[in-house]
Amino acid sequence: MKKEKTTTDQPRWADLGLSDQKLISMYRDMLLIRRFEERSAQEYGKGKIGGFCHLYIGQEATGVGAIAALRDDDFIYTAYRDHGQALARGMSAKECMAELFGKVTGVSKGIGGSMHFYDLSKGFMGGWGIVGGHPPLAAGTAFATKYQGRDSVTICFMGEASTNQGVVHETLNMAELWRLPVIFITENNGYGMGTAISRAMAGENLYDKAAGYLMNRGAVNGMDVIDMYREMKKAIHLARTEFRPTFLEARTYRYRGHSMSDPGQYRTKEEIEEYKKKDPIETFAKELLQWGVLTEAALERMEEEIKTEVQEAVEFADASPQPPLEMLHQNVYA
Amino acid sequence: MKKEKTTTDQPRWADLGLSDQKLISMYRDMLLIRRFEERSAQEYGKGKIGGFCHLYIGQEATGVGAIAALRDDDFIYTAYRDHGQALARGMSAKECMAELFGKVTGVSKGIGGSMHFYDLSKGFMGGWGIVGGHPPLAAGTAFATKYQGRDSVTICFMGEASTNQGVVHETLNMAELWRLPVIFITENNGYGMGTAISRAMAGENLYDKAAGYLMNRGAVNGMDVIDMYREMKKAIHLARTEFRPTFLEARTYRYRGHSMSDPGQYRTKEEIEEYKKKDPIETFAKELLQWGVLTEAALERMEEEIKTEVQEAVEFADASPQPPLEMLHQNVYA
Amino acid sequence: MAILQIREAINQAIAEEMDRDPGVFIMGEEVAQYNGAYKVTQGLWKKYGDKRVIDTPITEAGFAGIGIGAAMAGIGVRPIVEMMTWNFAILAFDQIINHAAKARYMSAGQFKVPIVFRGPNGPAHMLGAQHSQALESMMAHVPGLIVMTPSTPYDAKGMLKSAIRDDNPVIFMESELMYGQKGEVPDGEYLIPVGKGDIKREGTDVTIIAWTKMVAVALKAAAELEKEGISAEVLDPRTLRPLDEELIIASVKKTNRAVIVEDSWPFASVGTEIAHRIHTIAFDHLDAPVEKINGADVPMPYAENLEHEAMPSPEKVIAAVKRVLYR
Amino acid sequence: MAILQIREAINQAIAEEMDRDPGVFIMGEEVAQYNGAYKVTQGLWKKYGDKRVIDTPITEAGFAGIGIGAAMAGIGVRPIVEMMTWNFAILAFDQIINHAAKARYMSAGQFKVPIVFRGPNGPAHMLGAQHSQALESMMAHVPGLIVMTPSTPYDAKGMLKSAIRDDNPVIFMESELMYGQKGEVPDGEYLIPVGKGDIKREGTDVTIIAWTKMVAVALKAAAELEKEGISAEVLDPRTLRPLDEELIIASVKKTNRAVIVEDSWPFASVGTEIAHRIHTIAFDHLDAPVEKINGADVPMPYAENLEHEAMPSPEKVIAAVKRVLYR
Ligand SMILES: Cc1ncc(C[n+]2csc(CCOP(=O)(O)OP(=O)(O)O)c2C)c(N)n1
Ligand SMILES: Cc1ncc(C[n+]2csc(CCOP(=O)(O)OP(=O)(O)O)c2C)c(N)n1
Ligand SMILES: [Mg+2]
Ligand SMILES: [Mg+2]
Repeated sequence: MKKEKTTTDQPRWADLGLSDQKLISMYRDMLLIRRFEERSAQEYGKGKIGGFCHLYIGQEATGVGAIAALRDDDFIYTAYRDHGQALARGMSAKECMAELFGKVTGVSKGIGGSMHFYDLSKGFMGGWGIVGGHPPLAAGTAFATKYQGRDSVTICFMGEASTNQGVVHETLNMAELWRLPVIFITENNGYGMGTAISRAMAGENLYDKAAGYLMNRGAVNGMDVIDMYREMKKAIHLARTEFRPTFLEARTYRYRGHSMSDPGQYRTKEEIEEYKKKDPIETFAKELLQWGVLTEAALERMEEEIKTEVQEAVEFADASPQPPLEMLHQNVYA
Repeated sequence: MKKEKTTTDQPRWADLGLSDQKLISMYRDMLLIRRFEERSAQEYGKGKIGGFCHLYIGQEATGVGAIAALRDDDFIYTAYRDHGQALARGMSAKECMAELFGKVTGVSKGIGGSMHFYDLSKGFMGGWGIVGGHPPLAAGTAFATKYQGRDSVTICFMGEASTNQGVVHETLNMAELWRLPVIFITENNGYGMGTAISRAMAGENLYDKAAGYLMNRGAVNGMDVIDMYREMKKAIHLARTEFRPTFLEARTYRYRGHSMSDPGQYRTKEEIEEYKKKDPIETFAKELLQWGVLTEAALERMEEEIKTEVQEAVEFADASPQPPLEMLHQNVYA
Repeated sequence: MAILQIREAINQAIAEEMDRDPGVFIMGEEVAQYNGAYKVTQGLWKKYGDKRVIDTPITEAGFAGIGIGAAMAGIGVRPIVEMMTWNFAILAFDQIINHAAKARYMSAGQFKVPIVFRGPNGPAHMLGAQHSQALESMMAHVPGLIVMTPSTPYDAKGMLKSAIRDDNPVIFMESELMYGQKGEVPDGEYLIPVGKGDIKREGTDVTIIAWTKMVAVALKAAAELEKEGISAEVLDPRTLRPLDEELIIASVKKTNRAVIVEDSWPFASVGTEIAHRIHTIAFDHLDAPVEKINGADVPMPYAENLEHEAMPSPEKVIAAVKRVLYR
Repeated sequence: MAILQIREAINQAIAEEMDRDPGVFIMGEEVAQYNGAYKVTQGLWKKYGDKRVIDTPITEAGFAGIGIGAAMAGIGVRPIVEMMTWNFAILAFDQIINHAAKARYMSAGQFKVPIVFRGPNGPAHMLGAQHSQALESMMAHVPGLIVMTPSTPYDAKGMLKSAIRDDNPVIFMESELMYGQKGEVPDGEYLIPVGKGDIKREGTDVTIIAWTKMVAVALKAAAELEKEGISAEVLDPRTLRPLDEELIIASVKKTNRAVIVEDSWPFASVGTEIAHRIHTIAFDHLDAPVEKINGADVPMPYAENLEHEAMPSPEKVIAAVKRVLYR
């Protein structure tokens, strides 16, 4: 799963059948996530958002590349760092921001909060706060679609540190044993909170964790939306047509702290700057310009549009009401 | 970790520095276990033993070979199938039988029962009933000896099916990451209750489960007490001198049902007979005779001695009192 | 009416619901080819095959989570997850408490979680401390879960069918020692609703409240007490969460005295909760404080005499009844 | 006397015990280089180094078990295991309940298990359902465990030092929202024994029983009540298991009325247990049934208004006090 060199006569995505429109929308999704989250950080600072708030900034290509490869009837699970994937799945900036603000117009009516975004109608299954807790759920949804004779696939984002949790191993074993159409996308951003992967994990490659099960596996550059898309397409094909699961290590990086309260003293400024040079949005913008998919003017227009979209989302969230008090006791049971 | 061919001019254990006395005691331990357990099965049938009772018959070489390689200040953990290892560690047949009978003279004063044999003075740490629950404890004891600057090692017997439990993976990761002097001996007897390993585990080799952590690992013929001893000596050396853990897959077989209540319809008579041809006790007896370590007469004497030992154990257990009622509320807290 | 063992009644409930709804399946350790560790799933694998009767690896957390995720998909799948015993289900508590019980609430009602976790709970006979725990109090503490625990073949079947059809995670707790217990079970379809208790014996002088195994203990005590002229009502709440408070309070208002029998540990137990509700709601109707007879507050010992000493018995219940009657 | 935050008091307790006994060490997620997710272990790694202040992978069950096995070895090792929050400790319940709590009993007293599991428990602020659970009732249900939960810097230090020296598994539950709370802490060595409660405010008309965060709620209510001429005693049991029954009963015998405040779910909670003991032991001294104010019986919502609605408040306590006083 190595990155191929771009040749000069064809874009490197030429074999992927991606329309310009699709390429642009992938770019736009990444930019929207970036701007949405930058604004979230500001709103958090103003006290408009409470609790924990984990930003996806730097990792946008992972979520967008993976989700762009899905069909509408596929399912998505993720952890608490879930805003980016929700936006990539087409959940509206308004409803996402409203959720952060704890408003009844939010994706989870303000009951879930930052870590618990859900939209069942879009197959967006959340949004989970227990590290390593949701991968079995994802395997279960994959089990259900296969059981019902559907060819949907389920993808499961998780942090690299979550793969130390035992239940993740239990899940990998059953996913392979029972041939479940599930793809585990481990976003290896190098750190679980303040702990570098080498201080928490024995072994060399993260994806070797799937080796004992002989599961299809490999690493991909998670800072590159095209690479992500390409590898996901392969994995999805295996899952959809042969019910074969995949363990995909997406190598990426988060620019911000673990959550809003993280002073981030466990890594150097230089390290962060090094990664910013490979910024998934900037590098993709350059390529799109180079191949004429986008023009500078179009890019600027898009920035403006997104600025407005995020501004409107904040206004919407601000103006929305809190959930009514009677909701406290609703939805405990069906 | 392949079995070496026996040459005609030297016994295959020549390089191991095993005295005749030690070889005989290893043989005797296996035989004692076999006879002790055969008798346990009878006593269970008579209702003298209650609850679950998991016999070790067929697997004797694993426990004896491993434990023979230990020092007195080393520690041993195991699961519920624990009678054999307790006897191999020198816990008396009397006290072991008394425990099965639920008598106050038992190794755990009748409070533990078949699954919970303990003798802290011998480093025998039990005897645990939750599948996969004790390996972290074993790693913890290894942690403690290293912490206190001792060079003890801890060995941990576990069934192959227990390696599907997530916490076992958490433990392997930490054992390697922190270089704990612990040896995981997975007794692969092919079945977890009625489930053949291939129906519960994805992948090819059991010991590949340790591959992702780059832990020292391999398989050994668990039906051969000398092979067990040899591989354990290597692993113990690594643990004692370099704090390197090992994952050792001991390939073995249990002749009896999972527990006394198992009808055993999940395997064929032929399969069992096939393994009995490689019986660890019979094959070792032949070798000891061949090399003149034991004579036929000595063997017969030993059979008689052990018969008496087991008979006396049963009489002792029978004659012993139940724990006094006030013990019900003792030892809940220190 | 057929006379069935509880294991057969449960088996029937599962089979009927599997016949009725192709989305119902069962998974767990040894449920398929082995026919269940306690033969509760006897014959199901033969009848329904690998797809719907599934042997799992020993990974309670993992397969509990798989069941939850299957239920959450909203595409008509209703898993029954067998826990070989509830002692092992502690390994799955994170999945049950942090995931199954919260998915619906956190999503503001988007998810339903139609799943049943079932298996034997409580001490059996000489299984020692790690295999002899009655854990209903921990489960009943958690909002989002339903907790049911039957005491007869009739109840087992009707309750389990309701549990399977319920759209919430149901904790269904059986008893190893009761699987062989026989009783009448009607041939046709019937359902016992979630949250409905049952008077197992009518009486006027005292209400004895008990569930699963303890119902038999209560009934034995009641039979003895009758000889002494004491009329004991035996009430089985059947569902522990939500509790049939109405039935309990009505009975205590009639008898003015209550004894609770449970084989779990006493501290902060379901029995404590029931006692508390009686004490607060029926305060003015009580002639004596509620008595509780519990399993001893210790890990369960193996030795037969100690285990017996640790468990509630008819004698202990009779003594408690006499205390609340000041006799 | 120094004025310390609770986090500093806990930090001091750990440091003093580490100085006193080289067998004491601390492990957990982010406890070392990060100085603790809530800065409770600030500076300890720098002072004691990698050997005794250990960052773990995110594997609650695994490192809990490693701690237990280290404690069991009987060679003078006394682990302190930090759970980043108790919500995550559910993953380790099998290790805590099936192993730590039972090792001593099953071995007929051969093992000691000197280990402390500590970390924040209960709702903080807008963390949502999976991060806002008060789980003391589940832990206190289990024989073999000790459960302690401090409400002041003074108590936190003295209690934790006793917990570390205790030869049993101690569940030590703190509170995220209280880590910054300040109070007086004497400079010299002192210990607060396991099982000893404390009267946080003397009064004569009603006993309000509360622990950790809820003590402040109870004290606020008491201050308000005083203005209305109602004298409330505030009792903090500090150790929940074993419970200081004597202190509780003595107080209720004096005041004849009790209100319990806890932020956990209400069903089968520690508060239920306390109420039950009062109802049964002090039955004839009670002028009204005991009232309980609990966290709402729901998974915790994120929205600020709903979270506030879900939590006990001085107003709710005042109303309950008035109910038991029939005012
Ligand atoms: C079971 C559990 N333990 C601990 C935590 C606290 N926690 C939240 S996120 C996190 C780090 C996870 O790192 P990783 O899996 O790499 O994901 P990332 O945050 O880098 O996306 C920790 C320790 C938790 N939420 N759940
Ligand atoms: C957590 C847990 N789940 C299930 C069980 C029931 N059980 C006891 S032994 C066993 C099979 C274990 O097989 P294996 O690990 O291969 O060991 P073996 O019995 O073959 O020695 C099962 C399922 C248990 N004791 N604990
Ligand atoms: Mg990470
Ligand atoms: Mg096996």
